[in-house]
Amino acid sequence: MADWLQLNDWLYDGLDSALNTALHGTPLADYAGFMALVLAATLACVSVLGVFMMGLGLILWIEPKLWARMMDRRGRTTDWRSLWVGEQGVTAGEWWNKVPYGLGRPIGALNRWLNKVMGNASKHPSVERVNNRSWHGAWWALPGFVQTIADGAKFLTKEHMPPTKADRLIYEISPFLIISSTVLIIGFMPFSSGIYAINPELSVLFALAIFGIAPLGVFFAGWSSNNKYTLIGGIRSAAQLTAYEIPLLITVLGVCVLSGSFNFIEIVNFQHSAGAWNFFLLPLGFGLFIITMIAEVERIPFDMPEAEAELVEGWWTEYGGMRWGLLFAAEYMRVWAACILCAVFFLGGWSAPFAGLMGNLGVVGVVWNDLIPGVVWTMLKSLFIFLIFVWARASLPRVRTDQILEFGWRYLLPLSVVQLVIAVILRLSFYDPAGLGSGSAWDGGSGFFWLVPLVVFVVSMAIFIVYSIDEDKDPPSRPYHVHTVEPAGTHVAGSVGGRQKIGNTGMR
Amino acid sequence: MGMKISSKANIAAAKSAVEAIKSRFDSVGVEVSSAQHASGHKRTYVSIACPPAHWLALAKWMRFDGGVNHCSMITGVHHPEGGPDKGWEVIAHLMRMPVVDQKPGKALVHDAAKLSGDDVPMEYEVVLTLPQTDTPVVPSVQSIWVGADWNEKETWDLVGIDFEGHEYMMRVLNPHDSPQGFHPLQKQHHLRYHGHNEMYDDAQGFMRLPVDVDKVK
Amino acid sequence: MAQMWITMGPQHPMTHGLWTLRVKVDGETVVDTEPELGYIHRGVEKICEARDFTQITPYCDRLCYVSAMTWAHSYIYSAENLLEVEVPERAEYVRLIATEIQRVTSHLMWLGAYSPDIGNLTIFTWCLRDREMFIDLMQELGGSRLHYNFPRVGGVKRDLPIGFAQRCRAKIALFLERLKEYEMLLDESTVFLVRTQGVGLASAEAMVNAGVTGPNLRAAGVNYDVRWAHPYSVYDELDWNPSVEKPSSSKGADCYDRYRVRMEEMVHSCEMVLEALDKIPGGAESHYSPGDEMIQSKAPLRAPAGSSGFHHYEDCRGESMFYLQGGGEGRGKHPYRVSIRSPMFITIPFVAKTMIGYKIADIPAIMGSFDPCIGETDR
Amino acid sequence: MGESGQNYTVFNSRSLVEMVGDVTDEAMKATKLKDFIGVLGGRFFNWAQRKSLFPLHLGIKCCAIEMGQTGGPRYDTERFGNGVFRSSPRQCDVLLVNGPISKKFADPLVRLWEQMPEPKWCIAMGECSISGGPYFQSYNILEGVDTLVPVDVYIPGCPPRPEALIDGFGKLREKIIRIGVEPSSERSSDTPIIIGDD
Repeated sequence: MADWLQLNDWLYDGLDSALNTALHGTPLADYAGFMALVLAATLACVSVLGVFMMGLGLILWIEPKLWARMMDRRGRTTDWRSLWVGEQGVTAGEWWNKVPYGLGRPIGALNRWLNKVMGNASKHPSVERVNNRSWHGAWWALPGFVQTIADGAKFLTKEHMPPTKADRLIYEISPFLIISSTVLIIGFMPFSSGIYAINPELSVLFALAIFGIAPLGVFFAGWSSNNKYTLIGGIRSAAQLTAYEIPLLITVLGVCVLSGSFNFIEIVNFQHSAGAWNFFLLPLGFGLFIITMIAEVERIPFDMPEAEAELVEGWWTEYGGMRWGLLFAAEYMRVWAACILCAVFFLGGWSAPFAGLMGNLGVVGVVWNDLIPGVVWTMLKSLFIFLIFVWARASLPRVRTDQILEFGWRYLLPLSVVQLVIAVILRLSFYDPAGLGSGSAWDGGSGFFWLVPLVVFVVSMAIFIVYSIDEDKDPPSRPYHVHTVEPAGTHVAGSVGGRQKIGNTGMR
Repeated sequence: MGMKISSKANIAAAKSAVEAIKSRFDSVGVEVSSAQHASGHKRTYVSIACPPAHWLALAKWMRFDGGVNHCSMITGVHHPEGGPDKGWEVIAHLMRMPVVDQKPGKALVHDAAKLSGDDVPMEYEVVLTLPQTDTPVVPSVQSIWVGADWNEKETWDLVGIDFEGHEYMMRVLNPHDSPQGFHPLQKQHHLRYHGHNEMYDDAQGFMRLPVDVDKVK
Repeated sequence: MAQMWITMGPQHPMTHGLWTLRVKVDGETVVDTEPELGYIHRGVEKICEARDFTQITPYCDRLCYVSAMTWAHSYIYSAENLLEVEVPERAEYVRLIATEIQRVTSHLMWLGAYSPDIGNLTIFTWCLRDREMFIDLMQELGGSRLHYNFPRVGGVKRDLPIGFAQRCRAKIALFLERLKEYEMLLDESTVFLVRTQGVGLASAEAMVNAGVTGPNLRAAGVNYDVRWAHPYSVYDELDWNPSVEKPSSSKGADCYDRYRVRMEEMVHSCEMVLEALDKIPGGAESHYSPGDEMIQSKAPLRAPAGSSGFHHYEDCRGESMFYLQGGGEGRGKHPYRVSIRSPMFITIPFVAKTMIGYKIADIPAIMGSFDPCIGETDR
Repeated sequence: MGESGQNYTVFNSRSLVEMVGDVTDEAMKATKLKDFIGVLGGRFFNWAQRKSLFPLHLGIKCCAIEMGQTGGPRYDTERFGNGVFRSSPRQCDVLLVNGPISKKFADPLVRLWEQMPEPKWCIAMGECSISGGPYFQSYNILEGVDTLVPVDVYIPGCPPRPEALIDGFGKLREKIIRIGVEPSSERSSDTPIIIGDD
């Protein structure tokens, strides 16, 4: 599975030879190898973070735009041009004259040229306020992409207002607990066989362990903000994330059992060389992973911890300014990390889809399988998974907290154990190690290519459809999912005895 | 054609309701009559003038025997120049609604034309007049119709007519720390710029200004 | 377990408008509640005592700002009872068309505000999109988007504009298609059913005793509607019966029933408008100039002292009512006393008590299903 | 010499941070680097702030319905960056007052205004919030929000049409260009700075 873009190796070899030749003969010569290693590692980390942040910028644009389009709205149209177009013709005047040493003149010239070419003075209409409502910006100006940058930068200029009686130490620490653990996950996620920050033997264990730290920070944030809403939000978050951590880990265990290793790169290599993606071998696992990941990153329908309806903003009500900005970015980083994990586990990471079919198309096959680097495939698959996340957010309401926990413990946990058993059976009985190299490990010796994944996929789809058909035409009297301490409805509403005095509510 | 209670059924129902109340309460000075709306379909309704002392008895009878199960509204009116025996007025609007609890999966669909007897919906207007007094008091029907609960609170809050026997009487619309005797709908209070030009008539210092009020915006 | 009071304060995403719900919570379960109203109490009843009978209509528009047309008509029918005015047939039809379009708009605003309470924000924007269609229709009648000042004592301000019937039929046809989209997104989503079924049970008799009427009552299985119980306007000449929903539990209607009742009511209102456009005397295509005796009859300006008039009216949220006493200042041109019955002022304390026993996450689901409108509550 | 009555200075990390801060500030002022970064950075953060004005999720009366309609498909304010309605005042920049302010809501409104982080603005939307509107004679309504909170933009109308609300936000953006995004305590002169004219 040689992907031509081996970034890590290039970096190391290039720096190694450069430093050796440069430091040859100087006292530092024998340290050249070590310095090359350090420099290569940092550059690899920077490139991996760069790819991740580019993806993050993309999803922060795609989510609001796609959701707005589903809502029949135009969505964001702020584009680069708004930097020099100002407001409806009102601009900040010749502000560059204030830059010392006359260094502002080139900026002024650039501003004038940009306004002439595509700004106030040009024929390209910028986004007017009201009169051309239907116009939503030229495509090449990436309408809406810049909005996330504007939101992010705005948080920097906001005043930091911690609540007076908050537990200041934990109030300050918990956002960084969440943000740092989220950024740390990127270190273990490979984007291609040659692009990764670090590739330890058990990288899956590392990644999921770090993924589980953030709920602790969420609970601390909720508790320390000295606000009843955030307290309830924090407790809900703690309960929900523990309820969904276990099915998630068991599902991932199933994948690792099937692929035979705890290393991301080996899992992907196994999927490629064995000839079938885990999606086809463990469709139940794919479904479980998506559901538990939506719950892990607290998105609708598992949105209870920050349910705007009753908890104002949930656990981050008391955070404003840059702390809230970073928490907001951290939430989307966790979503993006979840999408990449899903792509790597189930959709065969950086291996091109339909490799076999496209392979025998001559030039197109060569471009498809070899010329397109693995990173592009990983990103495309992650974006596809992200569309599922946004689709779920746009169409489903929130599930109540006790129903989330009930669903997690009573349905997902047994299902994930069943999925683990399926993985073990597939690995032991149907897997043929001889065909590993030639991509025919799953054809069951009959030569019919990947017989097993096809059968597994068809069987599980059939089971799913059979279960989802609702036999009884008129449904029984509606199911009740309300389990309350005091049976609901027993309180005779409006009975005069009800206490209606203002009482101890601290009214003025 | 649509759902329609014939005016004949309406008049018959009103007459029977008036007879029932008259037979029970005539001796006690409760005048009952069936009046008619002035415009539209000219529906007849039962109009009762009841001395405040008998209001509780009348209410209990109407609720449990007359089938009047809905208290629509209780209004208080202040008549400073209404002569010695008409200082305050409490008007209660009640309704008889053919509503019964339903079993799950069942719905009671009335056919307007075939309704008869006590099932015909009927409007009641009970007028209680109080003499000129500084402390108007009327017995409370909170325990009979739950709907009357917040109506009475609002009437005391805005007009100042007290309801004896009303639990947890509190201000519901005006701020909780309005001055003690301040009931705005009494006629001695005027609208601003209508014979009363003071900006706000209470100096409780509601207007706590924010800390950055002097800063440049 | 420690119980604590939570103040869901005046500014809170759950409360549509400004009011406070103090909730005593034991863990996630609601133990006791206390509503606190009066945050936008404007003293409309006091101001109306210094206004003429025609000047009061704009104040009644601004009572419940989501269904301005129904509230203005509720006042006008009471004023006509006070001033003893006959209303021409065509004016009654125009009024019916205006109020039923407003009822659909009000229910759309309810659905748009209710679905974000449960978590689905897409429906909010869909409802606003379809609400714009009906706002355009009423803008043709009343002139502005939200408050129309359309009815007059004795008739209506102006007749249906030319081409109104054709536009109205087209928009209603499109809306009935879009209603299927809403039902696809809500009724077929198990999460919505799980959040609304069996939640917020209120039985029919308890509701009537507590003064709750309208769609909330019809959800409990009885088709009681003021439009046929105390008939006014021309509802009895249209082939119409109120939407009623079979209650899902012996303890009464739950949030899902109230949702179903309002969805049906929207369809019934649309059909009523289409039928009224066909049956309107003088034809929907003709247009009479304002003040024409076909759409407005002469009305006296003054009411004698001691005269009174009241009228029960079916508002989108329940039974609204105005009680007027004549003979105020200006030799009777102003009313002596205006008393307004707001259905939600009575319903909110009742709903606050029905929440006891449910979870915190059910509070917005239950309160939102009763469609609170705080403008009319605080008057 | 530290606190009064002490003849020794307490040396801790905070004073170190402040001392280093002052030294670098002086150095940058001397080499005019502070102006260079200040002007460029000022313009960028000014652009960022005015392109993402989060209004508070506060619905008082009828103008709130028009505010909702403005967020709808036909008038979509999210196109201009102010479509995100946050419910917590900590995360908002604009207090959009859209209804009459009664005495009961006076104190909560002031508390909301104080809870908002500093570069904050207030828009009075509709007649009721500008001057009490049709209820100016009422015993319970304050005549305008500016009796309580300093208001930046007034949007007349009862209720103002969605185009007027969008234009109101536009006026606020023009004002932000002029007066900048520094917190009001740092704004030196009380006359708004007209950049480029001097």
